Amino acid sequence: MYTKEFLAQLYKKLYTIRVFESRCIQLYRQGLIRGYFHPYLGEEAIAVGACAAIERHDYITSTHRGHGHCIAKGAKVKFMVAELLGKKTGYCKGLGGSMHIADLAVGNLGANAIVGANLPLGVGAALASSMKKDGKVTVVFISDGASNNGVFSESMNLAAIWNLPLITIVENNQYAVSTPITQSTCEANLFKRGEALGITSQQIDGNDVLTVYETVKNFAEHCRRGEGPFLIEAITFRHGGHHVNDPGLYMPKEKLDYYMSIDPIKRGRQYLLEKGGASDNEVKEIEATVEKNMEEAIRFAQSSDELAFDDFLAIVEGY
Amino acid sequence: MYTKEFLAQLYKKLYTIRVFESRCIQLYRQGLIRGYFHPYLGEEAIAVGACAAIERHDYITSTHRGHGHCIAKGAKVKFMVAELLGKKTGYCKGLGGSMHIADLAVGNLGANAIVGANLPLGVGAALASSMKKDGKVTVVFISDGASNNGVFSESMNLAAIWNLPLITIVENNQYAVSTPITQSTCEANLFKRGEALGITSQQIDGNDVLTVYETVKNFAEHCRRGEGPFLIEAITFRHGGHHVNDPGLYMPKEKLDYYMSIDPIKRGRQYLLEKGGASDNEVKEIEATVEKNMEEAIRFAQSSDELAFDDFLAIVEGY
Amino acid sequence: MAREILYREALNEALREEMRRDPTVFLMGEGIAERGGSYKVTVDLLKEFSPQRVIDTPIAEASFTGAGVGAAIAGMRPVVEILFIDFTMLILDQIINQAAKYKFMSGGKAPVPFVLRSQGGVGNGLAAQHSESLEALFYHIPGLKVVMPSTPYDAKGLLKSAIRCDEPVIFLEHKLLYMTKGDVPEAEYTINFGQADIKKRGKHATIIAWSNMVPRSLDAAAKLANEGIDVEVIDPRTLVPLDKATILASVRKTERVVIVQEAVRRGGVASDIASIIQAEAFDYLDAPIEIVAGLNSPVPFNLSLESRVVPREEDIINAVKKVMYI
Amino acid sequence: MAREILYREALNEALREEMRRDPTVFLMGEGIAERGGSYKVTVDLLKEFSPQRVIDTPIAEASFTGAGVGAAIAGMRPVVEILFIDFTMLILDQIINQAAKYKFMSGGKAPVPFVLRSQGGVGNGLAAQHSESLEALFYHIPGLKVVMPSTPYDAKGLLKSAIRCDEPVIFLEHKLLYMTKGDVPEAEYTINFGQADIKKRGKHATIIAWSNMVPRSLDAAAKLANEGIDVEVIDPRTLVPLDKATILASVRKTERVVIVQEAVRRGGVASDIASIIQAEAFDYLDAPIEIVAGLNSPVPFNLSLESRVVPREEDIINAVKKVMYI
Ligand SMILES: Cc1ncc(C[n+]2csc(CCOP(=O)(O)OP(=O)(O)O)c2C)c(N)n1
Ligand SMILES: Cc1ncc(C[n+]2csc(CCOP(=O)(O)OP(=O)(O)O)c2C)c(N)n1
Ligand SMILES: [Mg+2]
Ligand SMILES: [Mg+2]
Repeated sequence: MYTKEFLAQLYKKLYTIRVFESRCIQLYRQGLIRGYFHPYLGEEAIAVGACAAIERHDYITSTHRGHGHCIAKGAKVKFMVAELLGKKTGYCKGLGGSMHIADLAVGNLGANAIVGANLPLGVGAALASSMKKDGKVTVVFISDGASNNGVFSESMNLAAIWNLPLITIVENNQYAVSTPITQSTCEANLFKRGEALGITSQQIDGNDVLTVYETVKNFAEHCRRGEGPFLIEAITFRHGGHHVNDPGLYMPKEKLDYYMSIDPIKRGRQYLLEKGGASDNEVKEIEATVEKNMEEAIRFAQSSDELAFDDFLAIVEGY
Repeated sequence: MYTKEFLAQLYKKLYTIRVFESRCIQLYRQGLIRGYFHPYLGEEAIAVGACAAIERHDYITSTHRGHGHCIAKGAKVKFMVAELLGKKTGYCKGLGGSMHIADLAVGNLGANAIVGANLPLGVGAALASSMKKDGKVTVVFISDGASNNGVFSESMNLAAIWNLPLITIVENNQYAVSTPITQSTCEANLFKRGEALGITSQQIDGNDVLTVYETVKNFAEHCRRGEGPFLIEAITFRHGGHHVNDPGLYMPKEKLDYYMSIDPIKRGRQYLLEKGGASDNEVKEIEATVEKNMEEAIRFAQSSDELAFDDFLAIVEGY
Repeated sequence: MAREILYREALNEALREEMRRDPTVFLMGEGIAERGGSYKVTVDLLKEFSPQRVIDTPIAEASFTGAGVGAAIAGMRPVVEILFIDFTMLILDQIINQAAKYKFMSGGKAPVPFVLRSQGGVGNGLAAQHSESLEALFYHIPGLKVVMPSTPYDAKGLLKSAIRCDEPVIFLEHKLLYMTKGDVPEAEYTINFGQADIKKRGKHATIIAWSNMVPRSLDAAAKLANEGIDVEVIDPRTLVPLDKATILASVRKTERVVIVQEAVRRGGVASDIASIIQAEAFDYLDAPIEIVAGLNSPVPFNLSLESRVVPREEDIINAVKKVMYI
Repeated sequence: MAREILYREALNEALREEMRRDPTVFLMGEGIAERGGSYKVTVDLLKEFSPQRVIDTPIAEASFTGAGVGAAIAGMRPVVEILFIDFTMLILDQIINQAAKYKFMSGGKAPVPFVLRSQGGVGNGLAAQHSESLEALFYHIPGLKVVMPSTPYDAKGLLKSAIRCDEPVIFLEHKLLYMTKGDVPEAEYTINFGQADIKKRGKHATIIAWSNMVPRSLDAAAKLANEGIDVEVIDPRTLVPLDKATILASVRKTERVVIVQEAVRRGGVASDIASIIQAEAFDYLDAPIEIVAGLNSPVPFNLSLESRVVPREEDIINAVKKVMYI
């Protein structure tokens, strides 16, 4: 059903995110990256499955945990590393950093450091598409914590009454920083919140890239026919703490072990091998390419300049 | 099952609200009342049923359409009229006006001119009770429009995880100003929004004072046992436009006729006559008392002084 | 050819003309479509344009404003109406953290052609949560333009410019101005941001005022003229960008300054303008700058008291006399 | 007996002591209980007090803040923590329309003993939505107190007073101060609002600074002292109420003023203080008041640029020299 090429492409993205986060965490530990850094490790299947199911020109809006979305939507890792290092060759000239990377050329309207704020922005992008009739779909990524913020229900309700081509994916990783979902709501099945607003909503395995892909693919088609919006609750789990300096000791070991056992990268590799019929060597080649690309990206970023103060002043001229 | 006294008391409140609003609208037309005035006509059963089901010391928080809640909770109409006339004998010394009447002595924490804002305040009052273990219940009145504001889901979720003694009553009068509920949501059964948060929620006939009374009574008992919160969606309809200057022409005549036919005052009177065994004369006596009381209140308010500028300055000293 | 029209009609014309000119312009707000808005600014626009371009929203200010910002990022030119400036307290994340900073955070790339229309100030007994003057909160934020027209002419020309602006604009009307009349040309025109208008020329003192304090200052100026005192009345029209040049030129001429704002004094825009004048025209000032501002209080419901919390004509007259040591 | 402790430890002590003293005091915020808060201000309080008094909240800032205000009205003394002042943009309805006005609107009857704790300012690369200085927005609102301590001693004494205050208090910390040390007595003390502290006495010029600009101004003062310039450094500690008397007395003595704030200049508190000084000490000023403020820009992520958008020691030194015409 799936071609080898397609599964290879998925795996490459999955593996790229894994390598990107792992290597950047090392750069962080070396003091080369500063500020907040929220790894997407363990949640890769969601971004990759979702972005594979939509087009290059479709929109996404992303979160503080946004590197995965950015890569999945088509960013070049070298410009991402450069941004994380605060260099002028970065996506935002080093002005935004990890929590604000935007890659407008491929429809990534940006990460956001205000939890939940990317959702109304996504509603707006979908509204623009619906007015322009440009056939685009907007996918908004948020997580369980954000669903407790008022903009969640407000925005989903707006999208519903306006029939917007919007797919909101709640990456339910079961934590908001250290607060487990069981402490933040009495109804942990978050998709029900969509249903209560009259929105078709579905809970899925967020660690399975093909499940995510199929679900988004289906909903996106409906969206393009004017039958949106949709809500997807994708169940997943972080592989570590909230950010690089959080050891995440509050995460129960048995749960972590379980989610490690259904690691999205491992499953993506298996799909490529089993459903795609790829050889071990082919997989290794993909991995080697990704790793090499990443090292080049780091070199590119490190050798890049910072934005000069005068160029900075030119940007804020008239503010 | 219900005593005559109890039903007479309910009817007296119902009728008081009806008379208060009708007379004050006249004062408004005469230019004696200024600013915004949102009549509660047609929705009286909700405030009266709910407030009869809780104690004097229990809390309520109210809305821009708050006169009914205020009267039902035990306010004296003379201090209310004085407030509407901006007099210093008013509940808020004439500083608050219609949209801000608070009557702290009987637990009415006040009306609010920001749609939805009274809900988190009510959560806070309920939180205080839960911490002080004072056995109080808080009833929050909002309407359908407010349920689309983010504080609705946020606040209900907080109340749920904290098990607060809170009953939120959505007075679903099917309009927010001129916007019909069908235009503001795809799921007009608003009680489902409570269910999606794991909250026991119930849709009831908001024009039937005894239904409201029974429902709130039952939920309040649960609240006092630590089993809150609850959500009640009380279906009702305004008897006129959004405020006194809105003719409400957008309200379909057949719908209005239907709700007029189940007018809460009429039904309250019937209950008193039929279930309470009161005589026509007894009912007329109640009505006469209410009307007389209202005229006295108007005289009181009209003969009251305004707050002197110096006294005003003393209040804002240090601001 | 000019005709006399109402401030609210001038705004309506601006919206209509820009919507005709540019299909990406659209409106969002509560009760703005069928009902034409609480102050009738958007009246009849639904007759000409589709419900997709004149959108009635639920009471979800934060999110429909955010949706406006998102639509702007995605290439539209939304004009979002928030009924009362008091309610903008619900949307400041979208304005301050998102709209104002989006272009900057994305490395200076993405324009955000977003207009927020709202109105402030005391009306007639609307009380503390419907009467605030809060321009200072927006004025402080880098990345936002702040516009406060005082006449129909300015309202129309500035709103058209706001809609064409590629950066977020906070466009603040005044509820007591909607029914005021003034000359407005039939022909197309716009007014550039950053150009103050000298509403009355004079030589003895400079009054700086905006929004509803402009007509009040002009009334005061007329009374003062009867006493032989000839004041200049400057309306900055846009607080950001501020036309410092016109203000400073006037100050250097008159050497005496009164700044009038309806907002409370503490932390208001008047203080900032005063601080600029004292820094840049220190040697010209013959007297301390007088600020005439709202009383440091929420707005009371009672009408007599309400009239005491905003600057009155006599307060302005007294301030002018004070800076003239009369 | 005083000991050296950290600013964040001083805050922790204040919370602990007030919670012991008064059972109506409780804390609400994100990650403040088990985790002890992002900046460890509430660390270990859960060990001593029940989870009902140290409440971890979902990410629902508007509503848990509103719940705090409601609880205050119902007789409690909540201390609500908002992690970053940037996120207070989500709660301004609760603060500005509700908390600040509730007592007034109810006719002056109901006290609202509510404390909002938050922190602002640049850190180390936290970028535009986690680095703002927004005290000016609260400063402008009648009915709010605004407190910005610069030392552990002030932090503790002022937080205790804030919790005992019957009116809403906006208590603003600075992320770069949490790890700074200072002497704090073992014995109970509080600091009254409205009392500035002269952090260094001097005679040549007056520097007015608050929060993290106080240590920076003191560093500048030390350098200036080496050049024989003796400046006075005044920390108002509470911006509302503002200790005008201490400020004006110093201005009358030195006749030269520099105001230093991390926030951007336009519409900032510095402008307001400048406008007060020019109005009330006009004849004493020997030079225009200099304002040293943040660059008019969102805060960039890049660290070199970040260090350029907030006042540096050399900026303060230059400003002092400028008002002294050196
Ligand atoms: C409005 C707002 N509140 C609080 C924060 C601080 N904060 C950053 S990430 C985070 C947790 C978010 O949880 P969730 O939405 O589940 O996202 P996840 O980290 O799990 O991806 C919090 C509380 C913030 N950035 N914005
Ligand atoms: C936050 C906010 N947005 C808008 C308004 C203007 N407004 C006043 S009443 C109202 C309609 C409220 O509808 P609903 O909640 O259904 O209450 P109802 O009038 O039906 O009782 C609106 C939009 C407001 N006061 N506050
Ligand atoms: Mg999460
Ligand atoms: Mg309604």
